[in-house]
Amino acid sequence: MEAAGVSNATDDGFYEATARQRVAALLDKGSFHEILPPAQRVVSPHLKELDLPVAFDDGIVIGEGRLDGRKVFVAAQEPAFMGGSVGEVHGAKLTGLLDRAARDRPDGVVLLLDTGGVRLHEANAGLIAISEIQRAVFRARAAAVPVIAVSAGSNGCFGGIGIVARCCDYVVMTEEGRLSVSGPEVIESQKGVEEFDARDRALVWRTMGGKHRYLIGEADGLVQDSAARIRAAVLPWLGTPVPLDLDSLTQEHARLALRLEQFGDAQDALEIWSRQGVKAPQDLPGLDHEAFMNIAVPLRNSSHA
Amino acid sequence: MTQAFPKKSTRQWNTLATNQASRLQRARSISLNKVVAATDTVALLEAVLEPLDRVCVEGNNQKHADFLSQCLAKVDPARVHGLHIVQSNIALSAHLDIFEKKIARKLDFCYSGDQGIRLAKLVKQDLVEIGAIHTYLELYSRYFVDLTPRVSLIAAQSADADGNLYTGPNTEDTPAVVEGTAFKNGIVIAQVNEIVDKIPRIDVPGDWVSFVVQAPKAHYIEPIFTRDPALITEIQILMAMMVIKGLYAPYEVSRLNHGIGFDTAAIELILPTFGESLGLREKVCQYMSVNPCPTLIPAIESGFVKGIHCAGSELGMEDYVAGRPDVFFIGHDGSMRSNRAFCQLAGHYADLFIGSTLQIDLEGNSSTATLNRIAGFGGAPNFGSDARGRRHGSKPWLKAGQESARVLGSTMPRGRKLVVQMVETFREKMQPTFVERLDAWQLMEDFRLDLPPVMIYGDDVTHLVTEEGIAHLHRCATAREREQAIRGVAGYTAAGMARDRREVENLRDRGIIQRPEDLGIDPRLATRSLLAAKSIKDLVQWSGGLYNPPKRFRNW
Amino acid sequence: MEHLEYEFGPWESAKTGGAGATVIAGVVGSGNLEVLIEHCASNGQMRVSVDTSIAGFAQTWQAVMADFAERQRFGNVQLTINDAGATPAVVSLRLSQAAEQWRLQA
Amino acid sequence: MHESLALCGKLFPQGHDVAIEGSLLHGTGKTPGGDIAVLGTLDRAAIGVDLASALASRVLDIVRSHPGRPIVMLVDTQGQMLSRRDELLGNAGYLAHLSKCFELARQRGHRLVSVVYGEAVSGGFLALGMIADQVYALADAKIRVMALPAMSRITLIPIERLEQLCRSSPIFGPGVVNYVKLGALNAVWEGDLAQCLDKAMGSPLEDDQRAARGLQLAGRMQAHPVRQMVLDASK
Repeated sequence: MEAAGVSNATDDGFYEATARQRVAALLDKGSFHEILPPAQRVVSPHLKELDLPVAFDDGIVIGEGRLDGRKVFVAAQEPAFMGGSVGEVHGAKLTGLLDRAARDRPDGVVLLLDTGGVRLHEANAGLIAISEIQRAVFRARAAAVPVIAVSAGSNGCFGGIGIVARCCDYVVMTEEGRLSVSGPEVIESQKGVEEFDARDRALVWRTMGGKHRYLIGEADGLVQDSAARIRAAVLPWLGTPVPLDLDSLTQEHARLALRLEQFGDAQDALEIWSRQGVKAPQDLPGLDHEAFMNIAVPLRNSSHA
Repeated sequence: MTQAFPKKSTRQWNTLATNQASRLQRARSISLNKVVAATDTVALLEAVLEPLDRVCVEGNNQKHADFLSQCLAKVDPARVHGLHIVQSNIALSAHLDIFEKKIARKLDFCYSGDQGIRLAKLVKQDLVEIGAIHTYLELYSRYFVDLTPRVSLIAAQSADADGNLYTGPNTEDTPAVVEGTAFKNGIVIAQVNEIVDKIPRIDVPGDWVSFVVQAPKAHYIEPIFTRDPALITEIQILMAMMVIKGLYAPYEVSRLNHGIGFDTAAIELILPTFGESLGLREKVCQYMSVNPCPTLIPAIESGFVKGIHCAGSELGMEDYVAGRPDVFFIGHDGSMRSNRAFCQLAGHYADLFIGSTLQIDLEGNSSTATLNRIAGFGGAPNFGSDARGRRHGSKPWLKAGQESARVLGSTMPRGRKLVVQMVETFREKMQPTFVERLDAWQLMEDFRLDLPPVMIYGDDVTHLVTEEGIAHLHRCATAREREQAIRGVAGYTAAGMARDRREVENLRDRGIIQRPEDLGIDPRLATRSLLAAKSIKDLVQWSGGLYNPPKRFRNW
Repeated sequence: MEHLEYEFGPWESAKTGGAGATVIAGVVGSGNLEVLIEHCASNGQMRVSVDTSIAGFAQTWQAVMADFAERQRFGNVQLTINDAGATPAVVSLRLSQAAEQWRLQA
Repeated sequence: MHESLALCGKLFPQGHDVAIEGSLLHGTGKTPGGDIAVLGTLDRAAIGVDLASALASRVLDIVRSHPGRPIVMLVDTQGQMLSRRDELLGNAGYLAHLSKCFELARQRGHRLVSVVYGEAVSGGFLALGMIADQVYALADAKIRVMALPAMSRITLIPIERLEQLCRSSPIFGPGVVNYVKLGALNAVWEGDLAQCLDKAMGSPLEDDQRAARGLQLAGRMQAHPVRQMVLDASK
């Protein structure tokens, strides 16, 4: 029955799962070993000072585990704790994990991102932490450890972490995931509702949601919201680092320049999709995953090859 | 004694008709046709309105005569003043601007929602004189008694040149308003989104309508009944499980009305999962009087809900409703026909009402009143009260009646409506739901109302459902027992902690209080995985793509 | 923030996991909380330590925790709670989820 | 003369050919130690897809044409471009690409030094400035994540409280002094800027030492030890 399909498809999804549930669902059963677990109480001193609740893990779960038997390091941001935002401790845990990966060389590091970016309550420390994470991503990559970013959560992946995600080897998203630097609310509050109506969520998603990001080449994979599918998307990338060298960056530069040339004057995603050759762009957001991929994959292959 | 009959009446019996004629005559200087230009609307209103007129500005839950309302606020107070406003909803700022400008003076209404705080201020400043705060059915009734409008400003989707109106799926209050006005020689002015050669169906015949204005912008519609399943909590799911297993199943509740909130949405969303597992399909929840709430889609699709009559529509549900004509009431044009008066009546005579509230006292009286705000009632009091005029039998009605009669010692067999209040013991920010004294009392004093604004009276309530359990209040023999039954499900609120523990255990032994475990429900199994739809997107999928949610609810 | 501490018991030591066994349930999000359960040497007491964002509900917490303690009777155990405004309904649910996990570790 | 070019004059008294192209600044400066590539932004530039792409293009040119030549970033940015169009096109990808190009340069032996001479704000500073091995700021430069009033609005912390916290902790408030204490700036440059640059060019190249410096200066006490604890954790 159609009905059963509906609920099963989202049963093991990431969208509304906690960080711990996501890690457990991603990794081989029972294989996760947490680093700095809650009992160690490595919490934010700044939130305490502001008289705000702290979390035992400062909103990020990090550790080692196995994915289909292969050794991986994992970090998962907790969406409910301060919007998954990056504070000093939170950031240092992630930086440490990436440096540990650069040293121990697992088959990959998987970052389950779900964040608005800098934790404003720790403003400067948060921003610097993100810069440190970015540098640590590059160190892991230099050690040939692939870093894989996943954006499938309700907060999306915003601010500096949006930039960090695109510094990784691979990005995989779900349709519900979002990836951007500035969030719609920030743009609206600074530039006005005419520039970006943050309440128009259809506009938000076709501007920064998974489908659009996949179509224009900002995401390497697009999967349905299910732990099994995210796992399946990540698996082939383990042990397969993307070179970060002059050739690869020259190619990336050409792709990005071409995107500006082709779509730089487009007013809306619908216009971009139409120029990409989508026949009924207005229908794309409503298409189910399979129908969307049937259209998107051939287009992507021809335009980002 | 002999009665002296007058030989022949010398009195004039058609003053209303003559007055109507002179109003129409004055309007001829503005327009010779029924169709009036939008730019002439203020002049039209000044021509047809007279000081002290009773006026209805159609404001429903969904559809608003917003353009006409704004025009009314622009008339010259020297010409038009002291109006007596008789309308169900005070929802737009223009609805209150006319009081500030002294165009209007007196107000009889039902519900004020977001404008409640401003309304309270205007009352304090003596700019609004409140006649009474009604329920919907009361106010509609008074249109046919002593509050008949002289002029009604209504809203419709489209009109033809003869003034025939198509309301679209949001017919809502229109029939009641127009019927009262048109058949008492009043003036009916309709704002429409478009004027067409042929309207899809006639909801209001043209000869009941005096004037038609095409508004510059389509009338405002608010999606107020859309509840995003993503926001439903485990506690709400736990309570929904108790309602289904502890009330719907044993009473076999088939005809009912759901309030509009996340609590009842949780019930709707676990019918296809939890309800199905209990084998309740085709046994419970078959006929409802409620707006087409998107959270009902899975229950309809999975075969629980068979028939729904609606007070109004809901934005985005138009195609879905049109695609399920066996379930909804549909015009020959394919779109829904709603009618708030009939829906309220249908709900009044249903077997069960369930809804949520903000405060409950120890007699079981409940109120959604908040200090410094005059919010009014809307439809809940008529849904949530025993229909004492009811005579036909049904299993739940007779069972509840029997249970009540037993404690009252009455020998006359009689039924009773199930009236259920479903609340968490604390609301957000640790506001207790159970209180010794309702804020409604304070509100009565502050605004010198006739009565505390109680939404549902305690003696109408048969059941309370909280996360702690179900209290079968109608089975309590004494006031003292009833109070302990209420305290017994009031959790850790001060009212709950002041319970007599032994007495509460005693009530539990008698089944008057039931805990989740008494119903065979493990609270830890109350998870979101029970929801047939966990997101708006899931609802779209259930609807086969027919539900088109407003943009603000999307995440794709 | 308000800091609260309670002790209940004494009861027999909970037979579960190793010395380092811990359980975490819930998250610190609006209207929610996280609770950490650990062993501790407390002469059979169940120790409870709460940091809550809504001050003024010490009595309510006392009642909720006393009911929980009486139901579970975990001796030599420390419960630490970071609360972001959870209602007693949510507190009780999270605690019972944590207690269930704690038993499963046995 | 534009302040950015005046700055180049002070940094490179032996001469430079730095030129302005829109919001972008590029060229070469002469120093006793050899030529230095100069790349930067001006007039509080907001960095969007176009500017990021243009900057990246220059970095790749330097890597191709002048292997190992040090790069000095002159930073004046109000942050990433806040626009729907730039996000539509994927500003994250463009800013990341710019970062990757700098990273490539670093890996191929180019020393990266940045000098904040105007403003440096959030996402813009991340992609241009903080990516360097050494980051300096002029004393009157302005560095921040967000202005205090906006921060107060979003965090719901009263501004008086934020101001009070700023006095006791470098975490909250804007300013170059705070960023030095937090370890994010190597130093504030004053006086003879050519000398400052010369000194920077002569200092040993080391890996990311910001967290360690933050600890040393008691500005950021957690970042370094927490990272270390993660590295030291047993398996």
